[in-house]
Amino acid sequence: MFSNILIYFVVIPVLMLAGLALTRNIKQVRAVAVVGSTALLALSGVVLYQFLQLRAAGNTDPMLMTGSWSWFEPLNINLAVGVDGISVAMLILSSIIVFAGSFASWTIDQPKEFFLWLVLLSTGVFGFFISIDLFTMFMFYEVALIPMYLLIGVWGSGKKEYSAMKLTLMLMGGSAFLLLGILGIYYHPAEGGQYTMNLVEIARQGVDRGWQYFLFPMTFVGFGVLGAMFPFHTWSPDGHASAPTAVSMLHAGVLMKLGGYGCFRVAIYLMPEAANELAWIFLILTGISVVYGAFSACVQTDLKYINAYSSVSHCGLVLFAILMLNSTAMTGAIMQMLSHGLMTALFFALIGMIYGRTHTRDIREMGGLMKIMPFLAVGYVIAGLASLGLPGLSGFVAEMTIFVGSFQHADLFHRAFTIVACCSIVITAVYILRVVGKLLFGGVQNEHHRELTDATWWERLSVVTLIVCVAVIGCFPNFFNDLVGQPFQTTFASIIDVIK
Amino acid sequence: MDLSLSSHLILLLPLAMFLILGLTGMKMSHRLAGVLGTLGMGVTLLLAYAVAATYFFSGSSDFVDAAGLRLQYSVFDYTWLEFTDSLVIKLGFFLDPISAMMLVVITTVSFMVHLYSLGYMKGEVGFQRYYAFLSLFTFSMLGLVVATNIFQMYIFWELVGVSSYLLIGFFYTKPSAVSASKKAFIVTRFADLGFLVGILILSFYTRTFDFLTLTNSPEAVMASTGGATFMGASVLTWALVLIFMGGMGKSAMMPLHIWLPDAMEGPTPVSALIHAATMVVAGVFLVARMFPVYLQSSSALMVITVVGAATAFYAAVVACTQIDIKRVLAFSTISQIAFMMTALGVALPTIHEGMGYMASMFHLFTHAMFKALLFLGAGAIIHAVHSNNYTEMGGLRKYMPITHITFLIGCLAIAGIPPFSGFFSKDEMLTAMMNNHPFWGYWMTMVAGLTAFYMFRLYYRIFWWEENKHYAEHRPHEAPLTMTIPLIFLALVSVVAGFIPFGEYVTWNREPYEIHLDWSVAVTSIVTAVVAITIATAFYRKKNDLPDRLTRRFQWLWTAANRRFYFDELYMFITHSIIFRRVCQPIAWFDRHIIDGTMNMFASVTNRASSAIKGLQSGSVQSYVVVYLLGSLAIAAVVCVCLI
Amino acid sequence: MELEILKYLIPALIMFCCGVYGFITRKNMIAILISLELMLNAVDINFVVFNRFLFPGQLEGMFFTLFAIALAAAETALAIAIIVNLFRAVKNVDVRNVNKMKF
Amino acid sequence: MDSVGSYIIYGIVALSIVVFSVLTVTTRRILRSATYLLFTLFATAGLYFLLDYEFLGAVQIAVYAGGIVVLFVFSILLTSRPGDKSEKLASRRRMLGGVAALATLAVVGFAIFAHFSSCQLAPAVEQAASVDMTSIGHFLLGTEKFQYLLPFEAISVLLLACIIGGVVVARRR
Repeated sequence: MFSNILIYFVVIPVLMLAGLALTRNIKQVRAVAVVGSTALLALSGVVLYQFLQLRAAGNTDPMLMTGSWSWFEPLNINLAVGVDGISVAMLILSSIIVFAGSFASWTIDQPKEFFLWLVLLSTGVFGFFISIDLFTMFMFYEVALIPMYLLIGVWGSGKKEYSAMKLTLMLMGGSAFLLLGILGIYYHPAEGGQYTMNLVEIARQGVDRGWQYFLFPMTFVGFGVLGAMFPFHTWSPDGHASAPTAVSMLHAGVLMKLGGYGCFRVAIYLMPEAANELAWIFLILTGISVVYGAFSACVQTDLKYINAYSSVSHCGLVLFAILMLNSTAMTGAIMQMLSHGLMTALFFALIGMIYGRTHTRDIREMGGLMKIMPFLAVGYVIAGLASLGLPGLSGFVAEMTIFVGSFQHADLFHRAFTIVACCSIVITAVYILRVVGKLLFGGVQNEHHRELTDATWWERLSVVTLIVCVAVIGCFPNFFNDLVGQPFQTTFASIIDVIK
Repeated sequence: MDLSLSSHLILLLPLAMFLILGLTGMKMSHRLAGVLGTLGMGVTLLLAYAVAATYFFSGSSDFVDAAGLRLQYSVFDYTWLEFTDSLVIKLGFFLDPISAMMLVVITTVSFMVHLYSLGYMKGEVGFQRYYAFLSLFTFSMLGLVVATNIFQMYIFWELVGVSSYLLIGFFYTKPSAVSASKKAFIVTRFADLGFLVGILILSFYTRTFDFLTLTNSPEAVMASTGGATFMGASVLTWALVLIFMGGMGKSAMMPLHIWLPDAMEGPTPVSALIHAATMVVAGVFLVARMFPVYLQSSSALMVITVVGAATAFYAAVVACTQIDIKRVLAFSTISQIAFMMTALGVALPTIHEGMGYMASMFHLFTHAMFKALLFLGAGAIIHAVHSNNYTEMGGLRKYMPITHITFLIGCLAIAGIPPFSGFFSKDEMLTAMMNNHPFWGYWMTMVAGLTAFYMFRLYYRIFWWEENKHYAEHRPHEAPLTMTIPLIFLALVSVVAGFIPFGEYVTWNREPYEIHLDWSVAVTSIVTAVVAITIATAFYRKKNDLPDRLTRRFQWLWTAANRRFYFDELYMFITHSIIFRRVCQPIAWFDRHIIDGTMNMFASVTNRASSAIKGLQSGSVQSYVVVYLLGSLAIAAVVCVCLI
Repeated sequence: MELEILKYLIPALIMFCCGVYGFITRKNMIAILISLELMLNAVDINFVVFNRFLFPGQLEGMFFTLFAIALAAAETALAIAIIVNLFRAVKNVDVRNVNKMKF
Repeated sequence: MDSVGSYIIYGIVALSIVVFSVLTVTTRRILRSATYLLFTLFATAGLYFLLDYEFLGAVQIAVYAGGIVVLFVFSILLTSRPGDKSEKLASRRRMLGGVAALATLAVVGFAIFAHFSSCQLAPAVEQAASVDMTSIGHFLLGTEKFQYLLPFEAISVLLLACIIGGVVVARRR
């Protein structure tokens, strides 16, 4: 079992949990967090390298580095792991954000408990991305959700109890749909198929046509709630606003990606026929998300709310592109997941740092921070530019791939909706520049703010890590494009061709 | 030097400068940062000249064929992002007449501005940042003009937009600068939306982004659309008009011009570089680049002509009433760029072998020089009197002789007085318009006359009129050498540039074309210009009440023009009252109260229901027993009755 | 008519009904426990009786009763320990006064 | 069950079960209630003897009468103060209890009568020999079918746990 490298994505967090349980002071907690998250980062690098080696050697299996260990025989539940380009990209994203998040919560209260929950959350996240068994996927999904309740409820700010409750309940509601969908998929294979939980197997044998029309909406909505699909997005503004910095980062950066990833991996990958026919319903919903989130962000005054609505808009774009069912748009969706993950983590990190100094997140009460904390302000400007799609940063690449891909759709309805989605780039510019202008430029609003200090070294490390990643994706997109696009061009393309 | 190496360096040097100055600038002294930036730009300038010279004069078979046709040549073309097999974004270096010409224009003006800023920006906070941004801008602009495909152009298009945003907002503590930069970015972003959609439509049908493929076989582009139409116009027209919309935004065509006057909040050298000479002509360049495709759609060309002509006139009228000298120059820029646009719009191959295209590019070149000159001159004046308004000036010719002479040369050039460069280019454009339809010719001649009038109005108000009383306490002084050298250089170029045989180098089909003046047009325009200058002289040379009387006579017209015909108010109304109040706020309200309210309602219904029935769960085992017992007895009774 | 088996079942039934009545009506926790014992006993009798009359060759019923008696002893011991402990806390054995942990 | 003596004994046993059961739940003094319970339990043991389950009867007397009732008495003494003697029963509650009890009586009684009035039991009722101690020991400690080592051990663990639990719960802190 331990000869498979992927399993270490779960083993390392578990070891971290053990290590954290033994720590006695904040120094030890930090040491464990830093060592563990660095190890995860290194591990994802190694996995990437091995993955590329295998692909270069001509291995064209849909999933590489697979392994499967029986867990519960009667229901065919296995701990089955395996990765393709998309999962590798998601693993890298998660480890980067966990790394940056550890540094962003350097001075948190009750660090031991905080990191315990945070690491448990990341265990769920990593487990989800390496799983190719529906049941273990679902299980890790739940593992990732539950710690969120405590992390927000205990370490949050503002209406934290309300937000924590709302977030958990809504996501749990989503996972109820999901469980229904997963069981449905398990019990309704296509003619002559076997009962199995293994994704690849199910994709090969197919799901019963008639049931797909019921199960596809179930799973799509189930994951869509986590992907902040309109109208199931309202947990996101409150949740993000109340969550502590690292949790916002991890939540918006990685956990929301679980939604997009799941929508693709479970809903569309397993049930392409239903997806093809029902896509238009969800296309309308996600199209609304894109524009609606952007418009809502324009009038918010709380930094985190602005960013949360912006996340609604950007994540809407992810689901939107996935539903286009062509390889370019779907590649774009994954790129957008990467890009948005890094970018929004950067945003939340910076907002947390600014909030930690000014003790307010209301943009009306701040101004001229560029003079006071130039490092954080420049970081914020870069994050903003990435968000509004400046070439050379990741947002542009992702959005353009989505737009170009979506516009290749043969149907006029889809193209028209693509244009609607395109409008979001203007609205994004409006709200980003509004914040940047009010928050960073202009005169200093509050004289007390003049005494504030700029970023400390750990904050700088966290911010610089994320900025570098955003810039690397933005400057050398083709590498990532090939990495995440490959599954769409080979395994998935054949499925799409079949239904068309 | 090897062409490939130098063309790489042309792009990489400014980028490297940006990174170096941007990342380590905080630790550098002002002087070091400035000198480093200027040196880097100087090297780029030399390289660009070398590349342009190689392209135009080497006669290599790569660049010109036996018949004298200039070829399009891409020096390098790296794949950057592959969407599909055919839709690929490449980053390349494309050499053809217009890009080579633009290389020269951009590097020249940029170098002059770098040099000039050493003096102008001396001692400003954020001097290093300023140079970093200038390098970023130069990099993006160079990348834009050498783009091998429309998406590369879009990428750099966005980058110049951002560098423009950063530079306009350079004085970020000034609220007006912040809002101006925001406005500039958002307005151009809106236009870029059109550009993007245009690209999407075009690429949907043609399956390519590549300029070579698009422009070498425009008929194939037309054919690929399969005659598809949308709302009465062919999709190609739609695509081209939308792409032109991008150009309208960047080039400040009406009604997307409103950002440019406000952009004058940036430092003056920036206005000279970005908002006069280079970035704002990107729209013209875009149309020129896609010109063979535009020829496929006469409606799209018509749109360009009409927008251009309307903007030219509008901007010229507004320029006559502005008080801020940079605003006057800004509107003059809008008007001149509209001139170029119109010239492109009327340039049909059937008329003088598409002379309008050549003329437009020629004017782009000369205008870049003399408008940069005028802006830098204005900068020197503002530097001296610390005000933007000409009411604070007057009689400066004695105090600032070099500025005075060079500014005058600029004015003469833009007014179209021979033998200054503006005359030649403007004359070619007017000829082209006249030959397309006399209406355009006369209309634009009138605009040219207005141009001469407002430029000389400006000139006289600054340098003649009456000496300002403030001079006694604060005596204006001539600018330092770093600032006057660029002025002198640009003035020299403005004088001689007209004699460049431009038709040799830049034509729409890249075949050489012999320029010959059409004297009937030339005489008309010269006479118009001279008359306009005479009127301006009469009005403004000495202080008198003639202008005031005229103003009072046409008070409503003057006010309307002074307020720029209320475009800003209109936009404020649309954005603030309609989009913000009527769209954004209701949506936010809807989200908080309806969507979120629904979720909260679910929660509160659950809560109420549970508190309503929680009495049943009293915790008293005895009541449970009663209920349980009675329930099971009932079941037992039913069973008994049924079984027996 | 099987009078023989009814002879044993009727007293058990009455005992059970008394247990029910006591369980519902009493307030003293010990009294409730006593009623519980009554019910338990009634059930035990039933097991034994059915064993004797229906499956006389086997001993399941008897052993079930045997184990039930053991369980009853254990249960009573624990319950009384709890009650005594509770009495120390609230100085009362009235079941209605022990509602601190309600809801 | 032919002799008159056995009828008399049965009569006494059944009567005392009924009477003392009723008294157990109707008396207002808790200590008396415990005492009546004791008599009921004795009577039950008598019932077991009548049915020839001597061992069971012995266990009933030893564990119930000897152990549990003593526990009850001790706990009653521990938890009641001299002054408080009786509890007043709310009439509503009494009615409820009465209804529940009578309903039980009615339904179950009806079921029993209805059932046993129609069916005939196997004739071999009387032939069952009384169970001797050896076989009980074998049954309890054997591992074959119908032998109960596992429940026996489970009960012993349970009792152990119960002892520890009782000590822990009742311990004075």
